[in-house]
Amino acid sequence: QRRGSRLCPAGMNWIDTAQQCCPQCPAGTFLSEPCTSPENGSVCLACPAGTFRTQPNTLRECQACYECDRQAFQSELSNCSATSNVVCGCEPGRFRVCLDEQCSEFSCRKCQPCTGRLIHRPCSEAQDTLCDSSCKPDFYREGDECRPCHTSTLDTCGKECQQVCGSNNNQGSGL
Amino acid sequence: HLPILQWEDKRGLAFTKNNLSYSSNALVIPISGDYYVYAQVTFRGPVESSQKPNSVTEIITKVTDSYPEPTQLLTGTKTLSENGNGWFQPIYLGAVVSLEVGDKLMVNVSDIKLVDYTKEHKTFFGAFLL
Amino acid sequence: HLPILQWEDKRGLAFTKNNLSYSSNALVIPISGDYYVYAQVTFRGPVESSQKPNSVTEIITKVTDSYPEPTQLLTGTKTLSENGNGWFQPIYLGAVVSLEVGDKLMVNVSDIKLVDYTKEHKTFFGAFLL
Amino acid sequence: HLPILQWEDKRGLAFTKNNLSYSSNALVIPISGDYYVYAQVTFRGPVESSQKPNSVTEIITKVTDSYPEPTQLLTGTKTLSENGNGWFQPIYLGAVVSLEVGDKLMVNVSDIKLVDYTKEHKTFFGAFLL
Repeated sequence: QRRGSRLCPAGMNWIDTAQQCCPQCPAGTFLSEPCTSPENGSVCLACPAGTFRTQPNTLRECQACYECDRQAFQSELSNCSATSNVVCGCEPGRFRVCLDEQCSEFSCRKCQPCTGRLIHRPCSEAQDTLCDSSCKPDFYREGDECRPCHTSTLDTCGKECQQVCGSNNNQGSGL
Repeated sequence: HLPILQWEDKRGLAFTKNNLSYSSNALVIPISGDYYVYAQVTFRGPVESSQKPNSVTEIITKVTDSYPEPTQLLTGTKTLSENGNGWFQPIYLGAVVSLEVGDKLMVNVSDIKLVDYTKEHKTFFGAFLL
Repeated sequence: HLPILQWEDKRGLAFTKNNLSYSSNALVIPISGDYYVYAQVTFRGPVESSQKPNSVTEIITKVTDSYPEPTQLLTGTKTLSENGNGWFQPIYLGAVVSLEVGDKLMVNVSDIKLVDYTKEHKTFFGAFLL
Repeated sequence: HLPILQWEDKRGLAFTKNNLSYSSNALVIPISGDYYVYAQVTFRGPVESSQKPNSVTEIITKVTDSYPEPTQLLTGTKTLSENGNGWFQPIYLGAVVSLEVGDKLMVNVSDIKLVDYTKEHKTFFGAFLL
Protein backbone atom coordinates (compact mmCIF):
# COMPACT_ATOMS: atom_id res chain seq x y z
CA GLN A 1 0.00 0.00 0.00
CA ARG A 2 2.06 2.95 -1.28
CA ARG A 3 1.19 6.46 -0.19
CA GLY A 4 3.92 8.74 -1.39
CA SER A 5 6.80 7.62 0.81
CA ARG A 6 4.63 5.98 3.50
CA LEU A 7 4.17 2.24 3.29
CA CYS A 8 1.67 0.44 5.52
CA PRO A 9 1.56 -3.28 6.29
CA ALA A 10 -1.16 -5.37 4.67
CA GLY A 11 -4.59 -4.71 6.19
CA MET A 12 -3.60 -1.20 7.23
CA ASN A 13 -3.92 2.17 5.47
CA TRP A 14 -2.08 5.46 5.99
CA ILE A 15 -4.37 7.96 7.72
CA ASP A 16 -3.22 11.48 6.96
CA THR A 17 -5.07 13.15 9.83
CA ALA A 18 -3.53 10.68 12.30
CA GLN A 19 -0.18 10.68 10.46
CA GLN A 20 0.12 6.91 10.89
CA CYS A 21 -1.00 3.53 9.59
CA CYS A 22 -4.29 2.25 11.01
CA PRO A 23 -6.12 -1.09 10.66
CA GLN A 24 -8.73 -1.13 7.87
CA CYS A 25 -12.39 -1.29 8.86
CA PRO A 26 -14.11 -4.50 7.68
CA ALA A 27 -16.56 -4.56 4.77
CA GLY A 28 -19.98 -3.26 5.87
CA THR A 29 -18.40 -0.60 8.11
CA PHE A 30 -16.64 2.76 7.72
CA LEU A 31 -13.92 4.62 9.61
CA SER A 32 -15.46 6.73 12.34
CA GLU A 33 -12.24 7.48 14.26
CA PRO A 34 -8.68 6.62 13.20
CA CYS A 35 -6.49 4.63 15.61
CA THR A 36 -4.37 6.64 18.04
CA SER A 37 -1.49 4.20 17.49
CA PRO A 38 -0.99 1.35 15.03
CA GLU A 39 -1.31 -1.16 17.86
CA ASN A 40 -4.80 -0.23 18.90
CA GLY A 41 -7.76 -0.44 16.52
CA SER A 42 -9.57 2.12 14.38
CA VAL A 43 -13.09 2.96 15.47
CA CYS A 44 -15.35 1.48 12.78
CA LEU A 45 -19.12 1.92 12.65
CA ALA A 46 -21.68 -0.11 10.71
CA CYS A 47 -22.84 1.39 7.40
CA PRO A 48 -26.16 3.18 8.02
CA ALA A 49 -29.26 1.67 6.36
CA GLY A 50 -29.29 2.42 2.66
CA THR A 51 -25.49 2.43 2.40
CA PHE A 52 -22.82 -0.25 1.97
CA ARG A 53 -19.09 -1.06 1.66
CA THR A 54 -18.15 -4.23 -0.15
CA GLN A 55 -14.46 -4.09 0.88
CA PRO A 56 -12.27 -3.39 3.93
CA ASN A 57 -11.60 0.36 4.00
CA THR A 58 -10.61 3.48 5.87
CA LEU A 59 -13.27 5.72 4.29
CA ARG A 60 -15.26 8.25 6.26
CA GLU A 61 -18.61 7.26 4.80
CA CYS A 62 -20.32 4.30 3.11
CA GLN A 63 -21.56 4.36 -0.47
CA ALA A 64 -25.26 5.08 -1.03
CA CYS A 65 -27.17 2.08 -2.40
CA TYR A 66 -28.50 2.34 -5.92
CA GLU A 67 -32.27 2.00 -6.36
CA CYS A 68 -34.07 -0.13 -8.91
CA ASP A 69 -36.07 1.86 -11.43
CA ARG A 70 -39.57 0.68 -10.55
CA GLN A 71 -41.23 3.06 -12.98
CA ALA A 72 -39.20 1.46 -15.75
CA PHE A 73 -40.34 -2.04 -14.60
CA GLN A 74 -37.10 -2.98 -12.90
CA SER A 75 -37.27 -5.27 -9.87
CA GLU A 76 -34.79 -6.08 -7.12
CA LEU A 77 -32.92 -9.36 -7.73
CA SER A 78 -31.13 -8.83 -4.41
CA ASN A 79 -31.56 -5.95 -2.06
CA CYS A 80 -28.88 -3.69 -0.66
CA SER A 81 -27.05 -4.99 2.43
CA ALA A 82 -24.24 -3.45 4.48
CA THR A 83 -21.74 -5.29 2.26
CA SER A 84 -23.41 -5.29 -1.17
CA ASN A 85 -25.22 -2.91 -3.48
CA VAL A 86 -28.74 -3.63 -4.74
CA VAL A 87 -28.92 -5.78 -7.91
CA CYS A 88 -31.73 -4.89 -10.31
CA GLY A 89 -33.38 -6.98 -13.01
CA CYS A 90 -36.68 -6.87 -14.91
CA GLU A 91 -40.17 -7.67 -13.68
CA PRO A 92 -41.60 -11.01 -14.87
CA GLY A 93 -42.78 -10.83 -18.48
CA ARG A 94 -40.05 -8.33 -19.40
CA PHE A 95 -36.45 -8.60 -20.61
CA ARG A 96 -33.37 -6.38 -20.45
CA VAL A 97 -32.51 -3.96 -23.30
CA CYS A 98 -29.00 -2.72 -22.54
CA LEU A 99 -28.26 0.94 -23.21
CA ASP A 100 -24.49 0.56 -22.87
CA GLU A 101 -21.92 -2.15 -23.30
CA GLN A 102 -21.65 -2.94 -19.60
CA CYS A 103 -25.44 -2.98 -19.31
CA SER A 104 -25.15 -0.77 -16.25
CA GLU A 105 -28.14 1.08 -17.73
CA PHE A 106 -30.97 -0.95 -19.18
CA SER A 107 -34.69 -0.68 -19.85
CA CYS A 108 -37.21 -3.54 -19.37
CA ARG A 109 -39.25 -4.32 -22.45
CA LYS A 110 -42.30 -6.56 -22.66
CA CYS A 111 -41.62 -10.09 -23.88
CA GLN A 112 -43.33 -10.82 -27.19
CA PRO A 113 -46.25 -13.26 -26.77
CA CYS A 114 -45.72 -15.48 -29.87
CA THR A 115 -49.51 -15.66 -30.43
CA GLY A 116 -50.27 -18.43 -32.85
CA ARG A 117 -46.71 -19.73 -32.87
CA LEU A 118 -44.70 -22.24 -30.88
CA ILE A 119 -42.13 -20.77 -28.49
CA HIS A 120 -38.65 -21.53 -29.74
CA ARG A 121 -36.90 -20.12 -26.65
CA PRO A 122 -38.78 -18.65 -23.69
CA CYS A 123 -38.29 -15.01 -22.60
CA SER A 124 -35.58 -14.56 -19.97
CA GLU A 125 -33.96 -11.75 -17.99
CA ALA A 126 -31.41 -11.33 -20.75
CA GLN A 127 -33.42 -11.77 -23.97
CA ASP A 128 -36.83 -11.71 -25.59
CA THR A 129 -38.90 -14.79 -26.39
CA LEU A 130 -37.81 -16.43 -29.64
CA CYS A 131 -40.95 -17.47 -31.55
CA ASP A 132 -41.07 -20.24 -34.08
CA SER A 133 -41.12 -18.79 -37.59
CA SER A 134 -44.10 -20.88 -38.74
CA CYS A 135 -47.63 -20.67 -37.40
CA LYS A 136 -49.13 -23.30 -35.09
CA PRO A 137 -51.66 -25.75 -36.51
CA ASP A 138 -55.10 -24.07 -36.99
CA PHE A 139 -53.41 -20.69 -37.42
CA TYR A 140 -52.78 -19.04 -40.77
CA ARG A 141 -50.24 -16.34 -41.66
CA GLU A 142 -51.39 -12.82 -42.36
CA GLY A 143 -48.49 -10.37 -42.81
CA ASP A 144 -46.14 -11.33 -39.98
CA GLU A 145 -48.96 -12.42 -37.68
CA CYS A 146 -50.56 -15.82 -37.13
CA ARG A 147 -54.39 -15.74 -36.94
CA PRO A 148 -56.58 -18.53 -35.55
CA CYS A 149 -58.67 -20.28 -38.19
CA HIS A 150 -61.95 -20.22 -36.30
CA THR A 151 -62.28 -16.48 -36.45
CA SER A 152 -62.47 -16.47 -40.19
CA THR A 153 -65.25 -17.57 -42.44
CA LEU A 154 -63.74 -19.65 -45.19
CA ASP A 155 -65.29 -17.87 -48.13
CA THR A 156 -64.07 -14.39 -47.20
CA CYS A 157 -60.56 -15.17 -46.03
CA GLY A 158 -57.47 -14.97 -48.16
CA LYS A 159 -55.66 -17.69 -50.09
CA GLU A 160 -53.24 -18.58 -47.24
CA CYS A 161 -56.10 -18.87 -44.78
CA GLN A 162 -58.18 -21.01 -47.07
CA GLN A 163 -55.24 -23.32 -47.65
CA VAL A 164 -54.57 -23.78 -43.94
CA CYS A 165 -58.05 -23.50 -42.50
CA GLY A 166 -59.85 -25.09 -45.48
CA SER A 167 -57.91 -28.38 -45.19
CA ASN A 168 -58.43 -28.47 -41.41
CA ASN A 169 -62.13 -27.89 -41.85
CA ASN A 170 -62.66 -31.37 -43.38
CA GLN A 171 -61.46 -32.86 -40.10
CA GLY A 172 -63.66 -30.33 -38.22
CA SER A 173 -60.83 -29.26 -35.87
CA GLY A 174 -60.05 -25.67 -34.83
CA LEU A 175 -59.70 -23.96 -31.50
CA HIS B 1 -46.04 25.16 -9.82
CA LEU B 2 -43.89 22.34 -11.12
CA PRO B 3 -43.15 19.41 -8.78
CA ILE B 4 -40.24 19.90 -6.37
CA LEU B 5 -37.53 17.24 -6.01
CA GLN B 6 -36.57 15.74 -2.65
CA TRP B 7 -32.90 15.14 -1.87
CA GLU B 8 -30.68 12.89 0.30
CA ASP B 9 -28.44 15.20 2.38
CA LYS B 10 -26.39 12.84 4.57
CA ARG B 11 -25.73 9.41 3.11
CA GLY B 12 -23.18 8.49 0.45
CA LEU B 13 -21.64 11.45 -1.40
CA ALA B 14 -24.23 13.88 0.01
CA PHE B 15 -23.24 16.31 2.78
CA THR B 16 -24.04 19.77 4.12
CA LYS B 17 -21.68 21.96 6.14
CA ASN B 18 -20.95 25.53 7.28
CA ASN B 19 -24.61 25.92 8.28
CA LEU B 20 -25.89 25.48 4.75
CA SER B 21 -28.74 23.17 5.76
CA TYR B 22 -31.34 21.11 3.96
CA SER B 23 -34.94 21.05 5.13
CA SER B 24 -38.30 20.36 3.47
CA ASN B 25 -36.84 19.89 0.01
CA ALA B 26 -34.77 23.07 0.08
CA LEU B 27 -31.22 24.25 0.73
CA VAL B 28 -31.48 27.05 3.30
CA ILE B 29 -29.03 29.95 2.95
CA PRO B 30 -27.22 30.68 6.27
CA ILE B 31 -25.59 34.03 5.38
CA SER B 32 -26.26 36.55 2.64
CA GLY B 33 -23.85 36.60 -0.27
CA ASP B 34 -23.12 35.39 -3.77
CA TYR B 35 -23.39 31.65 -4.23
CA TYR B 36 -22.58 29.38 -7.16
CA VAL B 37 -25.69 27.22 -7.33
CA TYR B 38 -25.81 24.09 -9.51
CA ALA B 39 -27.92 21.01 -10.17
CA GLN B 40 -28.03 18.14 -12.64
CA VAL B 41 -31.15 16.08 -13.23
CA THR B 42 -30.94 12.97 -15.40
CA PHE B 43 -34.29 12.37 -17.06
CA ARG B 44 -35.14 8.97 -18.52
CA GLY B 45 -38.04 7.23 -20.23
CA PRO B 46 -40.25 5.83 -21.46
CA VAL B 47 -42.31 5.35 -18.36
CA GLU B 48 -45.70 3.70 -18.86
CA SER B 49 -47.84 5.90 -16.71
CA SER B 50 -46.91 9.11 -18.51
CA GLN B 51 -47.52 9.49 -22.23
CA LYS B 52 -44.49 10.32 -24.32
CA PRO B 53 -43.21 13.77 -23.25
CA ASN B 54 -41.90 16.00 -25.97
CA SER B 55 -39.67 17.95 -23.62
CA VAL B 56 -38.10 17.91 -20.15
CA THR B 57 -37.43 20.91 -17.92
CA GLU B 58 -35.34 21.55 -14.82
CA ILE B 59 -35.64 24.81 -12.89
CA ILE B 60 -33.66 25.99 -9.85
CA THR B 61 -35.99 28.31 -7.91
CA LYS B 62 -35.61 30.60 -4.91
CA VAL B 63 -38.26 31.11 -2.27
CA THR B 64 -37.77 34.05 0.05
CA ASP B 65 -39.72 35.50 2.94
CA SER B 66 -39.57 38.93 1.33
CA TYR B 67 -41.66 37.88 -1.69
CA PRO B 68 -44.69 35.55 -1.93
CA GLU B 69 -43.79 34.07 -5.33
CA PRO B 70 -40.87 31.72 -6.09
CA THR B 71 -38.22 33.23 -8.37
CA GLN B 72 -36.90 31.12 -11.24
CA LEU B 73 -33.11 31.43 -11.07
CA LEU B 74 -31.90 28.93 -13.70
CA THR B 75 -33.81 26.92 -16.29
CA GLY B 76 -32.72 24.08 -18.57
CA THR B 77 -35.39 22.89 -20.98
CA LYS B 78 -34.94 20.51 -23.91
CA THR B 79 -37.17 18.91 -26.48
CA LEU B 80 -36.90 15.17 -26.89
CA SER B 81 -36.44 13.52 -30.24
CA GLU B 82 -35.86 10.00 -28.95
CA ASN B 83 -38.20 7.46 -30.50
CA GLY B 84 -40.03 4.78 -28.56
CA ASN B 85 -37.36 2.86 -26.74
CA GLY B 86 -35.26 3.80 -23.72
CA TRP B 87 -33.86 7.34 -23.59
CA PHE B 88 -31.65 9.32 -21.13
CA GLN B 89 -31.17 13.09 -21.01
CA PRO B 90 -29.07 14.88 -18.38
CA ILE B 91 -29.58 18.64 -17.84
CA TYR B 92 -26.86 20.54 -15.92
CA LEU B 93 -27.36 24.10 -14.63
CA GLY B 94 -25.00 26.33 -12.68
CA ALA B 95 -24.49 30.05 -12.07
CA VAL B 96 -23.73 32.72 -9.48
CA VAL B 97 -26.77 34.23 -7.77
CA SER B 98 -27.07 36.77 -4.95
CA LEU B 99 -28.95 35.30 -2.01
CA GLU B 100 -30.13 36.55 1.38
CA VAL B 101 -29.96 34.71 4.69
CA GLY B 102 -33.04 32.44 4.98
CA ASP B 103 -33.60 32.14 1.23
CA LYS B 104 -34.53 28.62 0.15
CA LEU B 105 -33.29 26.96 -3.03
CA MET B 106 -35.25 24.17 -4.70
CA VAL B 107 -35.21 22.15 -7.91
CA ASN B 108 -38.45 21.82 -9.90
CA VAL B 109 -38.95 19.45 -12.80
CA SER B 110 -41.52 19.13 -15.56
CA ASP B 111 -42.44 15.53 -14.64
CA ILE B 112 -41.17 13.82 -11.51
CA LYS B 113 -41.86 10.34 -12.96
CA LEU B 114 -39.18 11.00 -15.61
CA VAL B 115 -36.41 11.71 -13.10
CA ASP B 116 -33.69 9.04 -12.75
CA TYR B 117 -33.31 8.85 -8.97
CA THR B 118 -31.57 5.44 -9.00
CA LYS B 119 -27.90 6.56 -8.65
CA GLU B 120 -26.62 9.51 -6.59
CA HIS B 121 -24.01 10.44 -9.23
CA LYS B 122 -26.60 11.01 -11.98
CA THR B 123 -28.90 13.53 -10.27
CA PHE B 124 -27.41 16.03 -7.79
CA PHE B 125 -27.85 19.55 -6.39
CA GLY B 126 -25.60 21.92 -4.46
CA ALA B 127 -24.36 25.42 -3.71
CA PHE B 128 -21.25 27.13 -2.29
CA LEU B 129 -20.53 30.64 -1.09
CA LEU B 130 -17.96 32.59 -3.15
CA HIS C 1 -16.14 35.46 -36.49
CA LEU C 2 -19.35 34.17 -35.04
CA PRO C 3 -21.91 36.70 -33.79
CA ILE C 4 -21.38 38.00 -30.23
CA LEU C 5 -24.23 38.04 -27.72
CA GLN C 6 -25.24 41.17 -25.84
CA TRP C 7 -26.13 40.91 -22.16
CA GLU C 8 -28.19 42.69 -19.50
CA ASP C 9 -25.82 43.52 -16.60
CA LYS C 10 -28.02 45.40 -14.12
CA ARG C 11 -31.68 44.50 -14.15
CA GLY C 12 -33.36 41.44 -12.69
CA LEU C 13 -30.95 38.70 -11.60
CA ALA C 14 -28.03 40.33 -13.43
CA PHE C 15 -25.29 42.10 -11.47
CA THR C 16 -21.59 42.92 -11.61
CA LYS C 17 -19.40 43.66 -8.60
CA ASN C 18 -15.80 43.78 -7.31
CA ASN C 19 -14.85 45.78 -10.43
CA LEU C 20 -15.72 42.96 -12.80
CA SER C 21 -17.48 45.22 -15.32
CA TYR C 22 -19.50 44.75 -18.49
CA SER C 23 -18.92 46.93 -21.53
CA SER C 24 -19.48 46.50 -25.28
CA ASN C 25 -20.71 42.94 -24.98
CA ALA C 26 -17.83 41.75 -22.83
CA LEU C 27 -16.98 41.07 -19.20
CA VAL C 28 -13.79 42.99 -18.44
CA ILE C 29 -11.30 41.36 -16.07
CA PRO C 30 -10.25 43.76 -13.26
CA ILE C 31 -7.30 41.79 -11.82
CA SER C 32 -5.20 38.94 -13.16
CA GLY C 33 -5.95 35.50 -11.78
CA ASP C 34 -7.81 32.23 -12.27
CA TYR C 35 -11.53 32.63 -12.89
CA TYR C 36 -14.34 30.10 -13.18
CA VAL C 37 -16.09 31.29 -16.33
CA TYR C 38 -19.50 29.90 -17.33
CA ALA C 39 -22.38 30.54 -19.72
CA GLN C 40 -25.59 28.86 -20.79
CA VAL C 41 -27.35 29.63 -24.04
CA THR C 42 -30.78 28.18 -24.75
CA PHE C 43 -31.28 27.78 -28.48
CA ARG C 44 -34.72 27.33 -29.96
CA GLY C 45 -36.35 26.97 -33.37
CA PRO C 46 -37.67 26.79 -35.89
CA VAL C 47 -37.25 30.39 -36.89
CA GLU C 48 -38.97 30.89 -40.22
CA SER C 49 -36.27 32.86 -41.91
CA SER C 50 -33.57 30.27 -41.38
CA GLN C 51 -34.18 26.73 -42.48
CA LYS C 52 -33.52 24.12 -39.84
CA PRO C 53 -29.88 24.22 -38.77
CA ASN C 54 -28.29 20.88 -38.21
CA SER C 55 -26.27 22.09 -35.24
CA VAL C 56 -25.95 24.88 -32.67
CA THR C 57 -22.71 26.17 -31.17
CA GLU C 58 -21.80 28.32 -28.17
CA ILE C 59 -18.23 29.57 -27.64
CA ILE C 60 -16.79 31.60 -24.75
CA THR C 61 -13.91 33.63 -26.18
CA LYS C 62 -11.24 35.87 -24.74
CA VAL C 63 -9.95 39.04 -26.37
CA THR C 64 -6.74 40.48 -25.01
CA ASP C 65 -4.59 43.46 -25.82
CA SER C 66 -1.54 41.20 -25.95
CA TYR C 67 -2.82 39.24 -28.96
CA PRO C 68 -4.76 40.41 -32.04
CA GLU C 69 -6.89 37.27 -32.39
CA PRO C 70 -9.67 36.13 -30.03
CA THR C 71 -8.92 32.91 -28.15
CA GLN C 72 -11.64 30.26 -27.94
CA LEU C 73 -11.77 29.19 -24.26
CA LEU C 74 -14.80 26.88 -24.10
CA THR C 75 -16.97 25.44 -26.84
CA GLY C 76 -20.26 23.54 -26.72
CA THR C 77 -21.51 22.31 -30.05
CA LYS C 78 -24.39 19.89 -30.68
CA THR C 79 -26.16 18.49 -33.70
CA LEU C 80 -29.93 18.73 -33.74
CA SER C 81 -31.98 15.62 -34.32
CA GLU C 82 -35.33 17.15 -33.51
CA ASN C 83 -37.48 17.22 -36.65
CA GLY C 84 -39.19 20.31 -38.02
CA ASN C 85 -41.54 21.54 -35.39
CA GLY C 86 -40.57 23.46 -32.26
CA TRP C 87 -37.30 22.47 -30.63
CA PHE C 88 -35.20 23.95 -27.84
CA GLN C 89 -31.75 23.01 -26.61
CA PRO C 90 -29.65 24.46 -23.77
CA ILE C 91 -25.82 24.34 -23.86
CA TYR C 92 -23.96 24.95 -20.58
CA LEU C 93 -20.21 25.60 -20.41
CA GLY C 94 -17.97 26.27 -17.43
CA ALA C 95 -14.29 25.96 -16.53
CA VAL C 96 -11.32 27.62 -14.83
CA VAL C 97 -9.19 29.85 -17.07
CA SER C 98 -6.19 32.06 -16.30
CA LEU C 99 -6.92 35.66 -17.24
CA GLU C 100 -4.98 38.93 -17.22
CA VAL C 101 -6.22 42.33 -16.12
CA GLY C 102 -8.03 43.96 -19.08
CA ASP C 103 -8.92 40.69 -20.79
CA LYS C 104 -12.43 40.67 -22.24
CA LEU C 105 -14.76 37.64 -22.18
CA MET C 106 -17.53 37.23 -24.73
CA VAL C 107 -20.03 34.62 -25.83
CA ASN C 108 -20.33 33.78 -29.53
CA VAL C 109 -23.08 31.69 -31.06
CA SER C 110 -23.57 29.94 -34.37
CA ASP C 111 -26.81 31.80 -35.17
CA ILE C 112 -28.10 34.69 -33.10
CA LYS C 113 -31.64 34.24 -34.42
CA LEU C 114 -31.82 30.86 -32.67
CA VAL C 115 -30.97 32.23 -29.21
CA ASP C 116 -33.81 32.29 -26.68
CA TYR C 117 -33.22 35.65 -25.03
CA THR C 118 -36.80 35.89 -23.68
CA LYS C 119 -36.09 34.77 -20.08
CA GLU C 120 -33.03 35.68 -18.03
CA HIS C 121 -32.98 32.28 -16.34
CA LYS C 122 -32.61 30.41 -19.64
CA THR C 123 -29.59 32.21 -21.12
CA PHE C 124 -26.90 33.57 -18.78
CA PHE C 125 -23.16 34.30 -18.56
CA GLY C 126 -20.77 34.97 -15.65
CA ALA C 127 -17.38 34.61 -14.03
CA PHE C 128 -15.87 34.66 -10.55
CA LEU C 129 -12.29 34.89 -9.25
CA LEU C 130 -11.04 31.80 -7.36
CA HIS D 1 -14.05 -0.55 -16.06
CA LEU D 2 -14.65 2.10 -18.70
CA PRO D 3 -11.69 3.57 -20.58
CA ILE D 4 -9.88 6.48 -18.86
CA LEU D 5 -9.11 9.70 -20.75
CA GLN D 6 -5.60 11.13 -20.91
CA TRP D 7 -5.15 14.91 -20.60
CA GLU D 8 -2.72 17.65 -21.60
CA ASP D 9 -1.71 19.49 -18.40
CA LYS D 10 0.80 22.10 -19.56
CA ARG D 11 0.35 23.36 -23.11
CA GLY D 12 -2.23 25.82 -24.39
CA LEU D 13 -5.02 26.63 -21.93
CA ALA D 14 -4.04 23.72 -19.67
CA PHE D 15 -2.30 24.38 -16.35
CA THR D 16 -1.95 22.99 -12.84
CA LYS D 17 -0.98 24.97 -9.75
CA ASN D 18 -1.09 25.03 -5.93
CA ASN D 19 0.21 21.46 -5.88
CA LEU D 20 -2.83 20.07 -7.65
CA SER D 21 -0.82 17.82 -9.96
CA TYR D 22 -1.59 15.58 -12.91
CA SER D 23 -0.02 12.13 -13.19
CA SER D 24 -1.00 8.88 -14.93
CA ASN D 25 -4.28 10.20 -16.24
CA ALA D 26 -5.43 11.59 -12.89
CA LEU D 27 -5.59 14.86 -10.99
CA VAL D 28 -3.96 14.21 -7.60
CA ILE D 29 -5.47 16.02 -4.59
CA PRO D 30 -2.77 17.82 -2.54
CA ILE D 31 -4.81 18.68 0.56
CA SER D 32 -8.08 17.35 1.96
CA GLY D 33 -11.12 19.54 1.47
CA ASP D 34 -14.16 20.27 -0.66
CA TYR D 35 -13.45 20.75 -4.35
CA TYR D 36 -15.63 21.83 -7.26
CA VAL D 37 -14.79 19.17 -9.86
CA TYR D 38 -15.91 19.56 -13.49
CA ALA D 39 -15.36 18.06 -16.92
CA GLN D 40 -16.80 18.37 -20.39
CA VAL D 41 -16.38 15.70 -23.06
CA THR D 42 -17.52 16.36 -26.60
CA PHE D 43 -18.46 13.10 -28.27
CA ARG D 44 -18.74 12.82 -32.04
CA GLY D 45 -19.48 10.20 -34.68
CA PRO D 46 -19.96 8.21 -36.71
CA VAL D 47 -16.58 6.57 -36.43
CA GLU D 48 -16.07 3.72 -38.87
CA SER D 49 -14.68 1.17 -36.50
CA SER D 50 -17.58 1.38 -34.06
CA GLN D 51 -21.16 0.93 -35.20
CA LYS D 52 -23.55 3.66 -34.11
CA PRO D 53 -23.79 3.63 -30.32
CA ASN D 54 -27.18 4.29 -28.85
CA SER D 55 -25.72 6.23 -25.92
CA VAL D 56 -22.61 8.08 -24.72
CA THR D 57 -21.49 8.28 -21.10
CA GLU D 58 -18.99 10.41 -19.17
CA ILE D 59 -18.12 9.58 -15.54
CA ILE D 60 -15.82 11.45 -13.15
CA THR D 61 -14.41 8.85 -10.76
CA LYS D 62 -12.28 8.95 -7.62
CA VAL D 63 -9.58 6.42 -6.75
CA THR D 64 -8.25 6.43 -3.20
CA ASP D 65 -5.74 4.41 -1.23
CA SER D 66 -8.40 3.88 1.42
CA TYR D 67 -10.58 1.74 -0.85
CA PRO D 68 -9.75 -0.83 -3.58
CA GLU D 69 -12.54 0.21 -5.95
CA PRO D 70 -13.07 3.49 -7.82
CA THR D 71 -16.03 5.62 -6.71
CA GLN D 72 -18.27 7.16 -9.36
CA LEU D 73 -18.70 10.82 -8.36
CA LEU D 74 -20.57 12.36 -11.34
CA THR D 75 -22.18 10.72 -14.37
CA GLY D 76 -23.66 12.16 -17.55
CA THR D 77 -25.26 9.62 -19.84
CA LYS D 78 -27.29 10.48 -22.97
CA THR D 79 -28.95 8.37 -25.61
CA LEU D 80 -28.33 9.36 -29.20
CA SER D 81 -31.24 9.95 -31.52
CA GLU D 82 -29.21 11.49 -34.32
CA ASN D 83 -29.55 9.33 -37.41
CA GLY D 84 -26.63 8.02 -39.42
CA ASN D 85 -24.72 11.05 -40.57
CA GLY D 86 -22.35 13.18 -38.52
CA TRP D 87 -23.35 13.94 -34.95
CA PHE D 88 -21.67 15.65 -32.00
CA GLN D 89 -22.79 15.87 -28.39
CA PRO D 90 -21.14 17.64 -25.44
CA ILE D 91 -21.70 16.42 -21.86
CA TYR D 92 -20.78 18.81 -19.03
CA LEU D 93 -20.56 17.70 -15.38
CA GLY D 94 -19.67 19.70 -12.28
CA ALA D 95 -20.28 19.49 -8.53
CA VAL D 96 -18.71 19.86 -5.08
CA VAL D 97 -17.16 16.69 -3.63
CA SER D 98 -15.24 16.06 -0.41
CA LEU D 99 -11.77 14.71 -1.16
CA GLU D 100 -8.80 13.49 0.91
CA VAL D 101 -5.14 14.21 0.29
CA GLY D 102 -3.81 11.71 -2.26
CA ASP D 103 -7.17 10.99 -3.85
CA LYS D 104 -7.02 10.72 -7.65
CA LEU D 105 -9.71 12.06 -10.02
CA MET D 106 -10.21 10.59 -13.49
CA VAL D 107 -12.65 10.85 -16.38
CA ASN D 108 -14.05 7.64 -17.87
CA VAL D 109 -16.01 7.45 -21.10
CA SER D 110 -18.20 4.82 -22.69
CA ASP D 111 -16.15 4.71 -25.91
CA ILE D 112 -12.82 6.48 -26.31
CA LYS D 113 -13.06 6.39 -30.12
CA LEU D 114 -16.08 8.74 -29.94
CA VAL D 115 -14.27 11.46 -27.95
CA ASP D 116 -13.47 14.69 -29.85
CA TYR D 117 -9.95 15.41 -28.61
CA THR D 118 -9.09 17.71 -31.53
CA LYS D 119 -9.68 21.06 -29.77
CA GLU D 120 -8.78 21.86 -26.16
CA HIS D 121 -11.86 24.09 -25.74
CA LYS D 122 -14.26 21.26 -26.57
CA THR D 123 -13.10 18.61 -24.09
CA PHE D 124 -11.69 19.71 -20.73
CA PHE D 125 -11.35 18.65 -17.07
CA GLY D 126 -10.52 20.50 -13.87
CA ALA D 127 -11.00 21.07 -10.14
CA PHE D 128 -10.54 23.85 -7.58
CA LEU D 129 -10.54 23.93 -3.79
CA LEU D 130 -13.37 25.92 -2.22
